[in-house]
Amino acid sequence: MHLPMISQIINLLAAILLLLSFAMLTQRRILSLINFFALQGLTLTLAILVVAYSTGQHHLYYSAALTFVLKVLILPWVLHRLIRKLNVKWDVETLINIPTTMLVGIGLVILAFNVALPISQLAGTIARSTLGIALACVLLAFLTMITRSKAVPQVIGFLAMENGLVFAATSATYGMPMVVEFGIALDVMVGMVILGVFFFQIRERFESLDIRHLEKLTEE
Amino acid sequence: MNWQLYLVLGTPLLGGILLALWGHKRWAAGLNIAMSVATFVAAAALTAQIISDGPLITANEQFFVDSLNVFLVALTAFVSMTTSLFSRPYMRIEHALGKLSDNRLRLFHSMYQLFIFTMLVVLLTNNLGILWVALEAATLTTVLLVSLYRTPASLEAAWKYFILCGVGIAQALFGTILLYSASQKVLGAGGGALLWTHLAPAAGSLEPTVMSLAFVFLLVGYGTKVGLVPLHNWLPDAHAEGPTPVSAILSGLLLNVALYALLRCKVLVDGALQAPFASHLMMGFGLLSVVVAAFFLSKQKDVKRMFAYSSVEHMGLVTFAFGMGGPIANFAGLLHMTLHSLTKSAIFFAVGHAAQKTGTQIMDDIRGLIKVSPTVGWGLMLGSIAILGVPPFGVFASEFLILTSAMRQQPWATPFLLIALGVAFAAVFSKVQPMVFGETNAKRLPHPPALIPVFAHLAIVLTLGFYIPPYLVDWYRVAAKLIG
Amino acid sequence: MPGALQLILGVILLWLALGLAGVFFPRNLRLVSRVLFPAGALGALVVAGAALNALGGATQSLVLPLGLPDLPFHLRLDALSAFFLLLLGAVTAGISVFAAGYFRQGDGTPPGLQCLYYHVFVASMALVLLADDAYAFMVFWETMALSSYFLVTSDHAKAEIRRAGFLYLLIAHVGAIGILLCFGVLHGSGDYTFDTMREVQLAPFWATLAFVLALFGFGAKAGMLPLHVWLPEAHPAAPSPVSALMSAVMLKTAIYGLLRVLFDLLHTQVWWWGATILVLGLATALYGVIFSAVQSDMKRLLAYSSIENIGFILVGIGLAVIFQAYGMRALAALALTAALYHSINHAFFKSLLFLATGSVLHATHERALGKLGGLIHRMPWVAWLALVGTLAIAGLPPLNGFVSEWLLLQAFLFSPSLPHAYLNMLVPVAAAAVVLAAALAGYVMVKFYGVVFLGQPREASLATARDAGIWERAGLVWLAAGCIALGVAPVSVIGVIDAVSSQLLGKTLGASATGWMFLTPISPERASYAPFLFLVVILLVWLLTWLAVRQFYHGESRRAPPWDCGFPAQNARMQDSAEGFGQPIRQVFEPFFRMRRELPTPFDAKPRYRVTVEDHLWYWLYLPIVKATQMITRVVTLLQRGRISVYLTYSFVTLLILLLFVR
Amino acid sequence: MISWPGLVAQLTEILLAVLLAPVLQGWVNQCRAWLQNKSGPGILQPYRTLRKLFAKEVVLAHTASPLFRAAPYVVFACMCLAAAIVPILGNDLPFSPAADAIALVGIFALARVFISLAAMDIGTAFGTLGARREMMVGFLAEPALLMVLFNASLISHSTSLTTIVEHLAHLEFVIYPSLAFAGVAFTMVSLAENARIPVDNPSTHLELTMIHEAMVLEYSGRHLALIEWSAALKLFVYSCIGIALFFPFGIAQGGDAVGLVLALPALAAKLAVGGFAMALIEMLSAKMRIFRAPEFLGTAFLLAVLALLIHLLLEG
Repeated sequence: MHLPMISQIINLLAAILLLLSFAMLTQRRILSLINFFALQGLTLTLAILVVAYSTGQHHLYYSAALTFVLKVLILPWVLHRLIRKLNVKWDVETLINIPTTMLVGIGLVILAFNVALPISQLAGTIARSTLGIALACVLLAFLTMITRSKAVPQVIGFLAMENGLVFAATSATYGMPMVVEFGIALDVMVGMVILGVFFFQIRERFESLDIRHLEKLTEE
Repeated sequence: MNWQLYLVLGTPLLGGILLALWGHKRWAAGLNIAMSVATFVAAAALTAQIISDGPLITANEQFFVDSLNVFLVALTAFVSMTTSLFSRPYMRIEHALGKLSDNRLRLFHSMYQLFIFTMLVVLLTNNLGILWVALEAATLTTVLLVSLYRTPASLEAAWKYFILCGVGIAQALFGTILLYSASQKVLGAGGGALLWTHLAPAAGSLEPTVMSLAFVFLLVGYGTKVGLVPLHNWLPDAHAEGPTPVSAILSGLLLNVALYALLRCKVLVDGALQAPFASHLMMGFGLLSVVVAAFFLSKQKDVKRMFAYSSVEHMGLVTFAFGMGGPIANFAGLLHMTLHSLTKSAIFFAVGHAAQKTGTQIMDDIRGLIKVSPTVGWGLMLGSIAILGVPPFGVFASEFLILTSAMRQQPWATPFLLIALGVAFAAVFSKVQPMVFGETNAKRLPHPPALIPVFAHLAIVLTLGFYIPPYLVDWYRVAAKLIG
Repeated sequence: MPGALQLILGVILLWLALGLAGVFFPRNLRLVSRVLFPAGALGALVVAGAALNALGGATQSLVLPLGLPDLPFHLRLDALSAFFLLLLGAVTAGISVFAAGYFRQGDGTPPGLQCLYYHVFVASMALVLLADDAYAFMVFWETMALSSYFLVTSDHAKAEIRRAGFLYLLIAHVGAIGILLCFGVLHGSGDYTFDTMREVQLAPFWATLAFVLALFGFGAKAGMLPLHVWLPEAHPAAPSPVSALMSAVMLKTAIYGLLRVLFDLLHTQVWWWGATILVLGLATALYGVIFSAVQSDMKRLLAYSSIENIGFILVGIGLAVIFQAYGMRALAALALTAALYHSINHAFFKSLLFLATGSVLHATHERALGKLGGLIHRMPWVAWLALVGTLAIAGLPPLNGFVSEWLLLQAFLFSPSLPHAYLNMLVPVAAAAVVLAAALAGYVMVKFYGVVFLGQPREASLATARDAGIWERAGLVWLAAGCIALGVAPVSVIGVIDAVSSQLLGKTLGASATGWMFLTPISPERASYAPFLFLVVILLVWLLTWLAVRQFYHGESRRAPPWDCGFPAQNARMQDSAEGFGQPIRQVFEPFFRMRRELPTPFDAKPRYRVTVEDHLWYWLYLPIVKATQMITRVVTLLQRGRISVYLTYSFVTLLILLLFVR
Repeated sequence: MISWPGLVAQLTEILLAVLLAPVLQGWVNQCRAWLQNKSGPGILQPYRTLRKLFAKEVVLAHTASPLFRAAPYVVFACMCLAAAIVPILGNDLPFSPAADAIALVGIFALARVFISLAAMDIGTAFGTLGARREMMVGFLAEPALLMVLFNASLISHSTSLTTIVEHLAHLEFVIYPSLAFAGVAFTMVSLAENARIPVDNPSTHLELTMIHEAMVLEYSGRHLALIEWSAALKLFVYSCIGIALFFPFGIAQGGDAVGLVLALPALAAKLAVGGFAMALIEMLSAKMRIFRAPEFLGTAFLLAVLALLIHLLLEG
């Protein structure tokens, strides 16, 4: 009797995730972008926990913890420090204007749902119906990366994509094997460090983090 | 107890750690070479063992070696060894020219070893998830290598490389997840469902729709790293702006490794769908890459950029071959992978020295190499001739097989191939000829160039054009059968 | 006693060894010129001999332990390849001897390397003729192109020579890809040996495709219109022995390949294939001869005349295909014989002339016809031997050039018996065109010989010209003797060729009904020709007249300055120049050329006249291709604009499209 | 295969040709003189010229090479050879298998090339000028001539002249339109080949217009004599070819002596008529500019090809 209840909760969380992705897609200010990212991580953690509790998949607790530590604590903190060091608090102007972006995003969501439909019917997990949302999150994050013209927001979009992937893993397969989870987490960590280094180098070379300076290598 | 395997994986890891500590010492380059040689010896031993007692599964099924990946392991180990031989004088000259500080040298050496390590993991692991992780790690290490000079251009290249490949490989992860979800229903939950050795036999019972969807993501993901048009944009930048040894192993090895990952997935998808879905996609992308890259070639000014595009072209050719499938085409594809990585790395060695002699990578400023240093000039000339598929070099052998089987299986594709190969020939050769022949403007160098690698590679390529040793043949045959 | 095939293979190894020896002593001229090249010439003679006695015998074949897995190199020596090997050996012998005296120490490629390229070139040509599977054929074919490329660019300091080499290798490579695809069609689903290809029965569409690809590929190598542009660039650029080798033998390997595919691998002939070859051949012949008439560089002139002769050979092949398609085997044999005969003739006189230009080049350092002249006084040996070649290539009896043209015309005269109305109408016109081209060849050759060797030296520097050395003379003599022998004893030559036509067509040309002296192709009352008698009578009459004149009249003569028409200030520069000699052709065939003239005005202080004659095809065919490529490139390079968001969009869109495609 | 009467016929024929050739030339000049209301020099004038020239000493230019001195003999030999294979009196010529119609054209080409080379040998402006023009005429005239011969040989299925003549002679009388075309073409060609008006003017010495004279400008003495003689011989042979192709009646078939004897007056009559016709043509037409010559000969070439096509269409 409580299974539908559970799945309702999961669906709710999924909906929140999707909403957050949209928020990030349309968000202008870096600081709130980072906050939204942290929030997304939190929601993700909750979702994983619920799934873990409802299905008694123990390794999901670990991945939940991993997600929490990485996506809610460390990365936001690192990002905050970075932008303080690089003092890039200013607004982020997008390459395409917001309404257009949103329309495209809605189109993406529709596509994602349609694509995911057959799979979620096949998948045996309780959270199967949310796979479409996970795909939608990934695609929206992709769109975010495309539309941002500064380095930091682009990276945040990249991390949001990771979130979407983790959620997909949870909803479709109760998470990947542990060793893989750790591997992914490690990659994300290292990637973050390298990116941090990069930010500083790019800043010192170009006096800015605007990646429109990074358009010299062409065939013209 | 199979020490060879652990040795193959352990040596570069250890090398990475050691060189991270002492990579700036005078003898660091020597250590780098020593480690690479040790890796190659271990790989040779592993190969011998596989040839003698067949496939090997170990470390509670986490590692799996069959003839498909062992030949790539051997190739990787070999090319990384020769590249380390080449990078010693090259990097010393760069250091002498003041392009690199000690720290950068350290970074280079340790990352070089780690990069080799990650690629070997990709090749040897049995777990598709780990495969993904290792490939991502390979990206990260090479990002640091590409941005080694810290020049604006190199930073830009590294940044694009990072973002594009990161995003691409994220798609691959999604594909892996879908694959996992499909395999779980068959193999049940738990680690087993991502192990190749479990998946391959059960491929037939995997859910077709999920698998086709998964392959789309995997193709976009790993295809980005293979450099298939239109996902190739990172490739020329990264090749042109990184140090030459890195360019050599990037196009000589990394592309192969990514293609290997794609191949493993293709086998599963083919098994699941019983339809040439994956084949058609790969043929399409391969052909597109060949044609587009060929036209890119003729516009190049930077020599390393040009040969980067030629890598795109050849990877497209190989992808096309695997897409066609069948014993001959697969055989040709594997052969072409081998020959391409040997030839292309040899070319990059020669190009590196040429660029150092003339102090530029702009082709219009490189003239008459054959006058000032015949070895470099001939290396470049013969390498280009080889990569353009002119006999008696071996690249022709694989192109011969690919084209002739295409003529029978996919005749519609041959006009495109004809045009593309013609255009590519005209483009590359018209650029290389004046670089090698004619009047010169090159100068002497502080250190003598290392040319053993160049001519060793070219000699092997030449030999393979006339004679492919039987064990290599059986080896390719088995591998071709594995790909199906 | 090893078979002929083993013997030839041995010689090929010898050649490769000589080449390597050259590499180890790159600058040792004595070794190269006194040991290596003469040894190579001996080897060539051995090849010729072995091929000659293999012609009668059965086909031999051999499998080398080299090559692809389950496709080792197959070699086969049958009548066709034996004939072309005979050609190769006989001509190469002369050229190598000449080369022994030719190569000098220069700032270009050192003689040792030249020796390597040269012998690799010869060896690969021989192997092309022996190859019996597609892979071996392609490998040797491209090796041939590559080595000759390095020979052509041996003086690579000059930009135009690099350009010529590039153009040559490019067209050769594209053609090779065409041939490769042709084999791809032919091999059906079996393996790549020619034996299996002979078995395969192709559907008409595939057969036609194979034919088109073969014609494209081999035509590109042979210099067939419109793929001829590389030839007049590459041949002059190369050192003269190499020009001779390329023109005499390499072009023939293309002919060999065409014959091999048409008559051996494809069993069916379609009449319009023959018509296509015929028309292309005619166009090539006329084009070549007209252009060679207006050249003012002696080696370019000869190169264009090579194009013309290839045209003749193609015409013969085309006729043979047509006849074979209608089952008239005897006539097909006649046409094929004409083609093969002309191949070997062209090999001899063209190499003779190219080598002669080489000697002139060494003696005068001058290639422009406008600066030569009067060399018959300075270099009698070269001049008189070149005269033989000139008369032969002009198609004059009793030398060899005439025999093949005679046979070709005979073949044309039989064409009315064809059961196809259009062909009947086409063929007389074709015959007329052939005759016109032949007559023009006479014009060209008079120009060549007269301007180079006769008249007065146009430059003072020519006074110091020295005659060729002993090695060069020996080579020239050998080739000139070949021209005469081929011209005087056609019956025995055709006896040799019959082996080929019996292999390819299953029918031989009854060379002579009435003894070795009379050449009577089909039947004595139909047509007959006895060059030997011919020669004898001319010499006899000559002798008699001379004796008679001496008998009845005094033989006095005195020397005086030539008649100056009352204008004493004449000098050697006032002789008719090469451009002047070509002027009637320029006038008559104006539309063929793309001409630019610079005429002096009456008021010029230093009046000068310049005319440049260019090829329309270059502008109508090649430049458009280049432009198209550039345009596509411009479009394609828009992909790489440097903006990362755009790149991301590419992969994004790709993903979405694929997803939609899967749904 | 060699029959004695045949051999006799052969030898008499050659001798006849060599000896009678100047008469024809003289006859043509005489006719022209008459037509111009002049009293001509008499038909034996060519012999006197030849005797005079043989008697004179040879003046060679300093720059003359052996080729220059050899050329007249070669040309003369070529013409004798041509005379030997063309059936003049009878068609049983043991030598005729040595060369057929195509070879005949080859012989003329050989002569032409040698005379042109000799002309270029001295290295004066006029020699080369003449050689150039001669070769231009040649490369247009040869194909036309060969086409005419092809036409005949297509009718008689053979290229050997004797067979052609035999076949044509035994033909019951039918109209061959193709032969008519060929005849016109042949006439034009032979005018050009023999340096006649309208292409060339044998009696001019105005350098800008002359072809043949320009080439032989440097010759003198016996060499010039031989060249003149071979020119006459050439004219004779051409006339005989025309007769053999278009009016073969009266030429002795087989080796019968009677036929040979009867053939002689027939030949004389035909030659007389032909010579007069040639003189008449020369009278009525004017010398054309040198660059009209290609058009003239091109027309001849066209007519010949047309004749072939007509033959294939109507008579094939």
